[in-house]
Amino acid sequence: MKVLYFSWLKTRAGIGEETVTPPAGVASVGALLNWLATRSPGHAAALANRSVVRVAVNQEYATTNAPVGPNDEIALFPPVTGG
Amino acid sequence: MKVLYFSWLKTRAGIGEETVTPPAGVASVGALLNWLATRSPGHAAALANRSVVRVAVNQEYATTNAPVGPNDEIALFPPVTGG
Amino acid sequence: MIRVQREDFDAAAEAKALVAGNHRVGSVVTFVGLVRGAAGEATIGAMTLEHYPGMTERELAKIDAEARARWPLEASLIVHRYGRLKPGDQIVLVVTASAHRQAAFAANEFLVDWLKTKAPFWKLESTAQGEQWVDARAADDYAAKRWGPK
Amino acid sequence: MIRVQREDFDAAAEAKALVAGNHRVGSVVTFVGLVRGAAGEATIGAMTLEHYPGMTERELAKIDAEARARWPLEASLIVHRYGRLKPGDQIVLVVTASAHRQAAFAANEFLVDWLKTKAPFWKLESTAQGEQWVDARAADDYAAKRWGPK
Repeated sequence: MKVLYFSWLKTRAGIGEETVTPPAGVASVGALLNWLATRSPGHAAALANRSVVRVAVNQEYATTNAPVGPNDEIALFPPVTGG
Repeated sequence: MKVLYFSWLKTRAGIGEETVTPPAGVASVGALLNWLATRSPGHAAALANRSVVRVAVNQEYATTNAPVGPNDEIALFPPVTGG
Repeated sequence: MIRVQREDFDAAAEAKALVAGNHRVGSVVTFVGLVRGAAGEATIGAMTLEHYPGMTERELAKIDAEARARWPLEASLIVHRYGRLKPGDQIVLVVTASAHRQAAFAANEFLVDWLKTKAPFWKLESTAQGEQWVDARAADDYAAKRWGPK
Repeated sequence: MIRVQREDFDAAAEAKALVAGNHRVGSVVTFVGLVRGAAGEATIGAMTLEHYPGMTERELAKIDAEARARWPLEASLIVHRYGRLKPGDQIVLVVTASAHRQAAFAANEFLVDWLKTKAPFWKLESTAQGEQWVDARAADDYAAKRWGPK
């Protein structure tokens, strides 16, 4: 599973992209965020305030209960500020 | 007094601009239109339907009861269609 | 700023010159009106725009001042052409620039709505059936009225 | 049509190419977003736009398709830049073309509102006080919501 971090989530997590293999029980976006937060203090800081973390699964916006699997590309980022 | 005609009022009146000297009693826009309509069949045709005749006195929109005098520039035209 | 001219205009060059060096501008909205190629069933060969020199400039300046009074604009520009035009030709340019997009969009729509009902221009369409003065559209009066009294 | 690019764009050339030869178009509305020179009290030296390659294009294409479904557009274009920009630089271009101005204006505002809340771009401002990621504006969410659910 590939995980991408953008904007200040990347800065806080200290990493822009990583390939992870979470335990078998981690099958939803919410469960994945909980698990990722345990990987380092930076990850924990990046994911501390879930209300400002947006998630995309395979480049589509996804909610907390959306399923995730080994071949998915998961992206985590704050609310967008383009335009 | 200078009178200008635009768009189809000019076509119907058969004239684009004329200098006129109406009788002394013709002192308002409405009275002027009534008097102008008597000048020729073309003038009468141009002014037959007053609801589609707009008037400007000295290049400002004016209503029927606005005063007019010898030194004024009066313009008569249909509703505008620019833009 | 307003301008009435026979010549064509370069919309981007006008917009760029209007905001050059003003770093408070975050949004620039540009409206360009073009001559369409058909009027109902009839194909338009050409379009002639008559206007009332002098009054046209006064009306456009008043409309422009009204927009500047209603919205916090950094800059605004109206350029309206007259004379003979062909389908696809540019007729009118309205540019509004503001720190935020809401003001730029609203002021631009206001200017276009108002100039269509206030500025003394008249369109004469030439088709295979002859020449025809374009009738004012009730929809334009309606669009202008939603902004309230001027 | 949508495009995501590092390079600058020529708004008028883009608009002109978009409607060239289409004589059904009567109104072309263009929005250009520029980098402003100040953020509150701080002077902005530069602005870096990060984005999510792949998802950005997908989201812009979806927004564009939604606008085409809601309004009778003859053409539409979104060009969004990324990378390092300076105050006064162009960030985003939205062009909408229609027979009538109401559709062109409404679709353009819709596109700008939606791309500001949907397209995965993030602004990093560089000021004398250092670098700062720009916070999302509640006003942008509010502006997007008035168009109803996507």
